[in-house]
Amino acid sequence: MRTGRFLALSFAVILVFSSLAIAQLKNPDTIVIATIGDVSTLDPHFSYDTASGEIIYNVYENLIAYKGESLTEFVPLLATEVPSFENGLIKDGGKTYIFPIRKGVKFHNGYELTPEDVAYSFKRCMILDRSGGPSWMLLDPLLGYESIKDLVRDKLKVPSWEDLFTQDGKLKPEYEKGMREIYEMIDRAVEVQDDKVVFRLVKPYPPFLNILAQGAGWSAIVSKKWCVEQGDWPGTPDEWWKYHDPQKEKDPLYEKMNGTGPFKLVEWKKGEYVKLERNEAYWREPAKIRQVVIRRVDEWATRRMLLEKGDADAVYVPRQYLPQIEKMKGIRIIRGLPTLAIEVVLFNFNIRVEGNAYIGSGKLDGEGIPSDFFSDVHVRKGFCYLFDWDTYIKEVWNGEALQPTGIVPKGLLGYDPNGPKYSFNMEKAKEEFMKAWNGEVWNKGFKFTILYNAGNEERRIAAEMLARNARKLNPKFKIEVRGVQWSTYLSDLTKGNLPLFIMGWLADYPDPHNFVQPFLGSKGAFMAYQGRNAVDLAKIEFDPLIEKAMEIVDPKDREKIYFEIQRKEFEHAPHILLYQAMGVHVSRTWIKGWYYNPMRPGGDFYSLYKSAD
Amino acid sequence: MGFSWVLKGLFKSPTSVLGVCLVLFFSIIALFAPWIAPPEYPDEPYLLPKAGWSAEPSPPSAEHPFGTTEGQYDIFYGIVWGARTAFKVGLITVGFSALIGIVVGSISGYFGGWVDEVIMRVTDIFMAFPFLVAAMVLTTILGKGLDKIMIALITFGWMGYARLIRGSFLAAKEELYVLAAKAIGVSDLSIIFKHILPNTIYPVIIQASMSMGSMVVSASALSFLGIGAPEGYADWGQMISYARNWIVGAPGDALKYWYTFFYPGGAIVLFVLGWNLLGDALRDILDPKLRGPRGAR
Amino acid sequence: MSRLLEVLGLKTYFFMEAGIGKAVDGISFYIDEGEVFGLVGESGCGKSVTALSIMRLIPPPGRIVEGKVIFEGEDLLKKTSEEMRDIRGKKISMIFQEPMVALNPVYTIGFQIAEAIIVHYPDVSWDEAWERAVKMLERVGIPNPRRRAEEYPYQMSGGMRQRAMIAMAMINNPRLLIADEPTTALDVTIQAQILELMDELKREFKTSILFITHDLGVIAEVSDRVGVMYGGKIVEMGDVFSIFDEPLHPYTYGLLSSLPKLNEEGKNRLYAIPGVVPDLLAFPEGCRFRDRCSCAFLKCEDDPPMIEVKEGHWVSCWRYAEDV
Amino acid sequence: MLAYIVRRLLILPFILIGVTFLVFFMMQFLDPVQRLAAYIKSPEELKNLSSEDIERLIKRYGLDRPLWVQYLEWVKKIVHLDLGWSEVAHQPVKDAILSRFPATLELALFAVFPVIWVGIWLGVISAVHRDRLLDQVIRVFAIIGWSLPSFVFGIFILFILYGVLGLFPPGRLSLWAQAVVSSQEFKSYTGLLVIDGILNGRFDVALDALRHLVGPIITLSYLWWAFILRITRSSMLEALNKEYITTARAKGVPERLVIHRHAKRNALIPVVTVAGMMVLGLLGGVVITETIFDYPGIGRLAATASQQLDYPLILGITLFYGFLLVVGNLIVDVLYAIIDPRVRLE
Repeated sequence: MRTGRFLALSFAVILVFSSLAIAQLKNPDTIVIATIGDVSTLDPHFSYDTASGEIIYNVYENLIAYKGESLTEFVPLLATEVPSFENGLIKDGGKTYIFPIRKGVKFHNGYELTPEDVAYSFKRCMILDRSGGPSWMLLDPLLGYESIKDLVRDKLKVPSWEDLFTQDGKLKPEYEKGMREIYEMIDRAVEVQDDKVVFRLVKPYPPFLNILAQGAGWSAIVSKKWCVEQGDWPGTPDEWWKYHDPQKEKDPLYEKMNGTGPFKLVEWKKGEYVKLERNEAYWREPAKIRQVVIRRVDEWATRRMLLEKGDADAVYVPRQYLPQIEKMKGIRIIRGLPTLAIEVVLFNFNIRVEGNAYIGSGKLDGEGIPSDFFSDVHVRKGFCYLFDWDTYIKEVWNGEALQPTGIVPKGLLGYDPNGPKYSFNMEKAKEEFMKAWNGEVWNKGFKFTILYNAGNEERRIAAEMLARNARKLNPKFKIEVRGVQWSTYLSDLTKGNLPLFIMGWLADYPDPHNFVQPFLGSKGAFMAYQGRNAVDLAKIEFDPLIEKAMEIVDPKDREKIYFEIQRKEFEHAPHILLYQAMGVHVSRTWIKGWYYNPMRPGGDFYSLYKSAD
Repeated sequence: MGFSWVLKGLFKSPTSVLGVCLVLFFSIIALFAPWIAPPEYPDEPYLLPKAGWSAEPSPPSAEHPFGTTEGQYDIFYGIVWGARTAFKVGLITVGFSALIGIVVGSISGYFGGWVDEVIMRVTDIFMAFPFLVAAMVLTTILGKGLDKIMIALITFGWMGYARLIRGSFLAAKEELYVLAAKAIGVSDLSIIFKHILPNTIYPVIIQASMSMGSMVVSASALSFLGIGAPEGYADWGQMISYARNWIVGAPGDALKYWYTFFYPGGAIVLFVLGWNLLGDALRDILDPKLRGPRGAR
Repeated sequence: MSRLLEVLGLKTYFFMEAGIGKAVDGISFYIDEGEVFGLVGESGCGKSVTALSIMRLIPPPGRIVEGKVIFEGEDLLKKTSEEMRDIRGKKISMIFQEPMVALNPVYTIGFQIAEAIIVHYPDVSWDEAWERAVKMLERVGIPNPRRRAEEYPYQMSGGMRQRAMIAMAMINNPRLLIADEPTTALDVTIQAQILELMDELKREFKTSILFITHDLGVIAEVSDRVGVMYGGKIVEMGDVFSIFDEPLHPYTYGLLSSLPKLNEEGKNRLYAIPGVVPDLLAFPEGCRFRDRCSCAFLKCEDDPPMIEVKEGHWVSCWRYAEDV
Repeated sequence: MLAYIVRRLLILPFILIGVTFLVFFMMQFLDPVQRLAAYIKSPEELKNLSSEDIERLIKRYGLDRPLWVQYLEWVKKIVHLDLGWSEVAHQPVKDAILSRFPATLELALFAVFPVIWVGIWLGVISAVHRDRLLDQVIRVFAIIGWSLPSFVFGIFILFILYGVLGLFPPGRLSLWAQAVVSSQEFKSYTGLLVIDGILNGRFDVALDALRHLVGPIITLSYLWWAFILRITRSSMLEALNKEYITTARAKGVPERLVIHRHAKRNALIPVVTVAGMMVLGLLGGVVITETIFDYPGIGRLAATASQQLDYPLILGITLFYGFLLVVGNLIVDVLYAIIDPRVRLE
């Protein structure tokens, strides 16, 4: 019986102490954010994801930034002026950009910012150019190639980057000269002139200022001296190739930060939280908030309770759970925020056949589909008519998403609110399927599998909707929807096994080119997965228009071309445009000063402060 | 120890009666699932019918007596067919683990010597994995699907039986009846099957009935972690994972979505409880060490 | 000599699912001060249950349903459990057949003996109790008792353990010692030593002994009087000489005939009682031995009365009933 | 005894080799691109990745080499105590494990106490009252706990303790306490925050750490009680049937002491093994409880590692657990010998 008494006693003690800990406005000078994002690196030139971008945005700074909520107006940051044709800082028909550099700005470690640091930063980003990284945004306008590897392959006539080196990783002597020439190209592209930095583009590039304003990393300014101290590229042509495409964890800036921004990195507790602290020596007013903690909490129920108790000031809320917090006291929900992201179902025009378990028999015999099943435009259109946008957006998104009218999302130049779009129509779908493959599809039916990576609800439901509607249209249309591990999905996607797959795209910079190129350009990010026939189609139908649109400076003229591209997109239906979601921001009402900019990766902590209502 | 004697023992205490009833109850549901909840497409009966696309669960109604989960899967249908899934997972994993365990343990225990040494060290290796983590790794590698879960659970679930059988063997080997059988030249296999196994099988039966529950829980844990049954499959673990994000309810109405959690949670708890009570009762009946003095039960 | 213990009509039944097991079914006997009373019978005849009934240590589902156990003039069955506890180990103590399992394996011998003192005399300090334990060990003939007291039961031989067991039982100088097959598990030579030790102690401490065994040879050696048990009843009782010289009950007779006799040159085959002791639930009505008895007759279907054939020599058999 | 310890330790490398080889063997079911999933963790990371880049990454991490080569490479690094890099944890595998182990250890230490103590307590009561109402109630109570999946009960407890009562938050420390702990003045002696807090004289920190432990402890306790309880009960029943119990009663030992001194001590011997297994299980990380309570321990790490197939980390954790298991079992054996004098000389 003694045990029982002791237990009761100790429980009572704990109860008393814990009830003391409840307070109203918690942590008045700290902002706590609970989210699911996994920060993957702190090197601004390596990072290409929003979770890392949010940290980088608040610690590092760019030359310029977006002005408040605008996507077209800029304010100077580490530059003292935003270049324009009017002030003469953009010259040569848009091929030269000049930035006067601010004086008296200090990095967090006390080093002073110099124009040399600015030039070093951009060159470092270009040289680093990691596989799958963001450096292409600088390389394309400044060097005319999307990657250093492409450039080297083209200039030095080698089949691949690896061929430049001997077994033990040394550069083969015959390439030494060529590599130095390539460095000179990089070096010439960004140059220091007195207290200015000059960018020389190979062609006019309408979104160039957007690229420099994007705060997620690639245009962030680092301290050259500090980087060199960390063992990074010394800023010389010697062996620059050693600093190209580093392994993430061997990158000297992987977990260290030294920016000029309003916050300093205190601690990155891997997988748990990142803690930032106010930079008291900031060149503007120091931030109002002393500390920011970004916690990773994967479990929604836990995040919700943290928010409810005020232990977190803002949390990530998956769309489907919004009803749970709508009536919560002290919570602000801001809806309908336009995002520059679009979700698309892509058809694979040439499905790989060998060892592919997802296309049944591999023949059009009712028990499978042939490799080029989706090469027939009527099949593609048939599927487009099978998707029920109204129900999907109403039920899955609570109405907070748009049906796209083309690949260019709302909010960007080239968005055509009156453009043609597909709608859910079983009759028309039947019509198209009856035309497809000379009527064989309708008579024999088909069977295949749609994969989605497990855990992604929106994609699952979209796939299920297609499958269930198809079966309703014709019982011989059998589609299995299967959630798989990401590893399986990745492998089958890259092998070309998936008959159709769902992908999303988030803008790197707010320009239609950033949507048209990846989805419709023959060299776009997704065409490779859509098969040879799709690439051929893009080459003929889309490439000429896409190139033309980038050579024109006048927005009106550009818009017309983008309208035309999207009409062709409707006609050929290379994909089903699922939705453009509206963003939601959820925070405690005691958080003040929040504003929205769709291009910003996460919060701008400099603007935030806390006060009770 | 006759069968009827075991039966009699089972109806001795109220808890074991409860266990038997629960197991019987779920057996009936599983057996008559096609009549209790007729499937929409008879060719894929385990696919949960979907009443809509909305994320928010809807409360019990005439059409959906237990309500629907997130994504509008019918809970009643899921509970009924999930009983089949549970039996399938439980019986297959337990059956195969026990079978492998018996074979391995018999070989190890009967032959002894270096055979025993090697087999026991291999067993040690398998036991050196944390069970759930090992099953997770293997399921992730094999891919989503009930069959994959079962393979993973069997792969890391047989060692207990092997050790049990081996231990009984070592004890039984010294018994006179085995020595006698050996002495008159009975073959190894027939000694194992006719003389030793029947005398060592009781602990295995106890262990098996106890692990029915834990295997089903492990399988649902994998589903809960998102690497288990395929999407929309009638599986209690998956249904709980559908409820996972709704259990906290809405502000001011903490129990708003109670049905998403209550029915699948209740089903799995009762199912496991049934087997555990049954196992417990069997243990009391069959384990001689626990029997009271002078057959006092 | 005065009566130390008198058992009157004791019935101890086991209430099991399959029925009621009448392990002890109305037995009566007495033990005088300084006397050794032997209780003999095959295993399962109720000897041990009788002993445990006197101690009131019958485990469930067993229960004493009837009778009296008068010890020093008071009925033990009417004592409260706390009073009874104080009698156990102090006035009546017990030793068991298998000292290996009867001694707690995780405590030292010294501890277990000293504990027997402390539970009855809480005022005695542990050191003092320990000293007495060591002395007692020495008294029961354990060499090097101080070291032995620190040892665990498994470190001792069977004979040593039984000596330790006896030391534990005798430590509080009890009036009655119940010895339940104390020598059965021991080698014959050790057996003799233990019996001798018990005999010495009996004289020294003036303790009465209830000696339970199935071994007639041992009974003959130690007892003053003997009771023969079969199927939960005492079938014959008397002083050791009359029992051995003129056994009256067919069962006693059978038991004695099954003893090998050295003086008959071992030529005759040993006599064996036909059949086996039946299960506790399967005894026949009436005389319980009648199924195995060679001279059973119709009357044996009724319960036989206890008949005093000679002074102090009782038998429960219809053959000696006067009216037959 | 010493020989026994040495013999068991000699088995250790064998187990570790076997365990890790088994992991490598399992990885053979994957093709190189699937193995790459540990490095390309989401569709978003595919954004600008060409198939050529994918080939390059596969080469870089040596994912296309044959099993033996990969294994030997790995072993070579292990010899230099280099467990490799974990992409999931964003840090070297060794650091990832070592930084989370104290959290798991702390949870295990605090959970073990109530689990074993209460489990034994209830088990003894249950055995003493065998088949009576109290026994039935305790057993049903325990068996319900045993039947509750941790993901059902854990969420429920979190909901009650934090969601409804607002008392015991998830995580390991409150913000202010985290700031204290990561400050310069706070010295880390053990990595166990409750103990470190006390050693630093910051009782508020210790209390805060304790507060965060309540939820996981209650969850674990209820789920594991049954485990200890049933073994205690059955070995207690066995002990109570032993003749030495009759001996003790026959010498007049009061019933309380008969149970707690004579029967319990003997009954606890098998409990030690089970409790040892339980502690090892807890130290290996409690995947689901840690996930639900957002507790940064080994279990959550293992869950993420296996879901994302971060095989260097999986290998590291298996190695760690194998080591723990062998050494832990050894300690249990030694403890066993201390409790049961019969084992000592063998």
